[in-house]
Amino acid sequence: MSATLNPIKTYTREQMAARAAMDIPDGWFANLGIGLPTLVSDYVPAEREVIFQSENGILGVGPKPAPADVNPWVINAGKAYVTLLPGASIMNSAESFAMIRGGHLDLAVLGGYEVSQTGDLANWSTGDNEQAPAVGGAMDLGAGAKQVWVLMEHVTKSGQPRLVDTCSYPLTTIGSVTRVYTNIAVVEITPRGFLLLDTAPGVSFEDVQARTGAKLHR
Amino acid sequence: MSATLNPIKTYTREQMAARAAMDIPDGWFANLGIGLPTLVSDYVPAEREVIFQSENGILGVGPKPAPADVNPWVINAGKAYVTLLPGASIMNSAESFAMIRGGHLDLAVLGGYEVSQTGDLANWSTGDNEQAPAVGGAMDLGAGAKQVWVLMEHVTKSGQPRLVDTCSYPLTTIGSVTRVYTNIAVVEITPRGFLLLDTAPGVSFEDVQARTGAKLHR
Amino acid sequence: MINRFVPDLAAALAGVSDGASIMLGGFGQVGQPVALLEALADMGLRDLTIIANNAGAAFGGMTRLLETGAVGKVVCSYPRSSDSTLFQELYAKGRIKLELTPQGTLVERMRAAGAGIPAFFTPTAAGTLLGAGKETREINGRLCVLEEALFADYALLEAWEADRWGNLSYKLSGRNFNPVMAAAAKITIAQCRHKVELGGIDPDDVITPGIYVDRVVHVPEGETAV
Amino acid sequence: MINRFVPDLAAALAGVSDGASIMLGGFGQVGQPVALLEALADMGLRDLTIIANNAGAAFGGMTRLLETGAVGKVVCSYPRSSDSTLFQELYAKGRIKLELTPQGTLVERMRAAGAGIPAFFTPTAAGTLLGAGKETREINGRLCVLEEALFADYALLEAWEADRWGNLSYKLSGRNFNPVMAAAAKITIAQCRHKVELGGIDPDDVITPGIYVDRVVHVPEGETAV
Repeated sequence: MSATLNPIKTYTREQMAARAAMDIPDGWFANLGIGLPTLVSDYVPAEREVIFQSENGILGVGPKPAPADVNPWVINAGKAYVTLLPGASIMNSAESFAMIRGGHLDLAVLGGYEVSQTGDLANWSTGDNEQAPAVGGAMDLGAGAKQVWVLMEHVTKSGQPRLVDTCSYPLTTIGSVTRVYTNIAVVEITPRGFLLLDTAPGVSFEDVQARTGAKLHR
Repeated sequence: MSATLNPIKTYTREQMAARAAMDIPDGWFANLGIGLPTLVSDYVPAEREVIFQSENGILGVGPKPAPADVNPWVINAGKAYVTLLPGASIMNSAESFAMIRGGHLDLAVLGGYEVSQTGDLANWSTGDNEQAPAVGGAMDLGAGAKQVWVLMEHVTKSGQPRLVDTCSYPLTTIGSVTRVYTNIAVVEITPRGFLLLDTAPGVSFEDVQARTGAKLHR
Repeated sequence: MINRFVPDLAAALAGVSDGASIMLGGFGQVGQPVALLEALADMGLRDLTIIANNAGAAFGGMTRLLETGAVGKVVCSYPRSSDSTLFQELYAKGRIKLELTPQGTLVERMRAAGAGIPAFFTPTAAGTLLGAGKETREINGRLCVLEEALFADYALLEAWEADRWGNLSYKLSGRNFNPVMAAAAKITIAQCRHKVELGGIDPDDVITPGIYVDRVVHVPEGETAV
Repeated sequence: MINRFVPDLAAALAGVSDGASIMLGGFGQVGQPVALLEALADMGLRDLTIIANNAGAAFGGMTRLLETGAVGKVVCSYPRSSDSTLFQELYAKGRIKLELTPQGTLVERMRAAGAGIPAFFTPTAAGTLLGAGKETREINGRLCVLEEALFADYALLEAWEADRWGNLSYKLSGRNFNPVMAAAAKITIAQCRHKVELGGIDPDDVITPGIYVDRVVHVPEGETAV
């Protein structure tokens, strides 16, 4: 597919995170998945108060500490040292997932392999039987948060679309993704299917449709 | 029935409570129902450490405070002011009932209307439809504690047995009572039925059998 | 900027309307949202469903709510009080409905609502009148009933300390149902004794994180429980 | 008199035998019962079932448990680690079984075990491979799976403070799975950093009441997390 497409300039990982961060309203409670989604917190505009949850039991995660300021008792779900904001609270893992599964988080930002036009998400398994599968909190976050945004490259390394008609990888959740932020576009999941909300600079509707595995609405 | 029986001397309420207290081993965790069972804590031998739970969220309830020492923020499930022992802990109502329902309490001491020979308990409703029924934590305690002891008069005011073949009042729990402490006897519930463990001074096996609505074993 | 504090009781209760289901924190005289309840009674509402351990007991604003006919239904475990027979009288006259639930099931149903558990099995009440009509199943040799999550439109709570994020702490027996209801209601409204700066409650000591709290009104009633 | 303190790690682990199911507290490097795990690895046991969030990740005593073949099965949500492929290798060779569970379902199943809930419905994993073979039901328009309580023979925890009743406190992210596992295991064994007098933990600050704790061993590893 990619061979026949116009070359386009895409967002970097940091720009993808920044683009998603721009859309998080003041006062939201959000959980950021491990990896790329974690970058989102660095780009929330300073005047907005967004409260980040970490599923190991922190509400009110602050930025990474300087090496000299590390508190060895404060880590996030990615096992990295973090800080606590004033107003932060600690809870046990059952309370943390009750918060996630009870629909209290405004937003979960997750990584993804594929998202279908009905909002199905595949992000935990490639179906490879040799490798021991791992799921962590992805299924809980995907099923529990009010909004589920997926942050992923628009196509695979070999150029195959990741926004698809039907997921080919094992599912994480059914119908719960509300929006996808990729390196070329912002796509909303609607009852009609994929709706293009925005593109990276210089990228056209047609560029995005050409790289998307299902009909793109506008 | 009572008209034909030999008169006997019975335990007072305080003696009933003391008789039950005598049998609680050192180190047990116990919940005492409202009313008569509450008296039990006054009679635990001083050398034994028995930890009392109150279902509104206290583990480690201490004795009633002197009026001048009342802490208005410390009440038990009977809404009476109590104290906290050193080592006491506070929990919310869900955690308190998780403790009760999860089988962690060694003992619940409850009041009763009737106990059947298979350990069924009736203690929450007389089946009177006019009166709004109330149940509180009785069904949770009865179903959850490892041992359920019932503290009640051996017969009703009109002389009818309260230890019966089958309960006539609405049930609280099925098959969970392990022992009954009455004003004349201590009766264990066994696979064979009622087993007499002890009597009040001067009371005979025959006296107890005559006041019991099912076969009494010894 | 997040600021859960509202200026007064009226602002705290804005939007509560006829037919609402309302959870009331507190156990006995401790941890009750007394000022919120008084203000609620002043609103002249109808057909409320009140969910609380002692929702049938009359005290302060609760007495007025019951007397004026604002309450159509009560969900509770213990609708009795040593110093009032008001609920009994209304119930006997058929003027109020009662959904009686064992206390542990009541609070576990609230906890389930907050935790995203739509239904759970429990041995409590299995084989009794309070389990009648419910789905039953034997699990690990024990008869269980299926109980559903219990939600409410509003929860009215009393906390000890609160900050602008809505983080709450409680004092001793004042904790009781309050933190559980906070997560089970669509809109959670707390009155607090002490207003503290953000960060004024140690992270290890926050009992109700602000995510569960929508509005906080500062009602410095002093240091006694009622 | 109640005294949950035992003199050493051997006494803490007395009775743990082949085939036991063992919950391990901790998330990442924080709140792990490192000393208990090292002592467990020294016992030369077989066919253990290890239940923990990171039970497949190798670190310290866990590496030795996996290497020596002591572990027959792992129940966890994330059997991966950035610095070890040991679990993957054992799994690929068929030398270890894996029960993979979403992290929230894993901890809710433990919570259910401690709370007397034999089974509950949850939307998590419904319609996915991890929900396959489980009873499903649509509740309030949402597909749910029925999940069962998850018990263990033993829980090994790390606490910050402990008193002789076994009351425990935790430090910040050290809390994680520890308090949940405490209630889900038949025998709960904690190592603590600080031994305090009875009453040394404020009643409002006790996170795990002593009723859930059977043995405590004082392991003053200093103030760092690992």
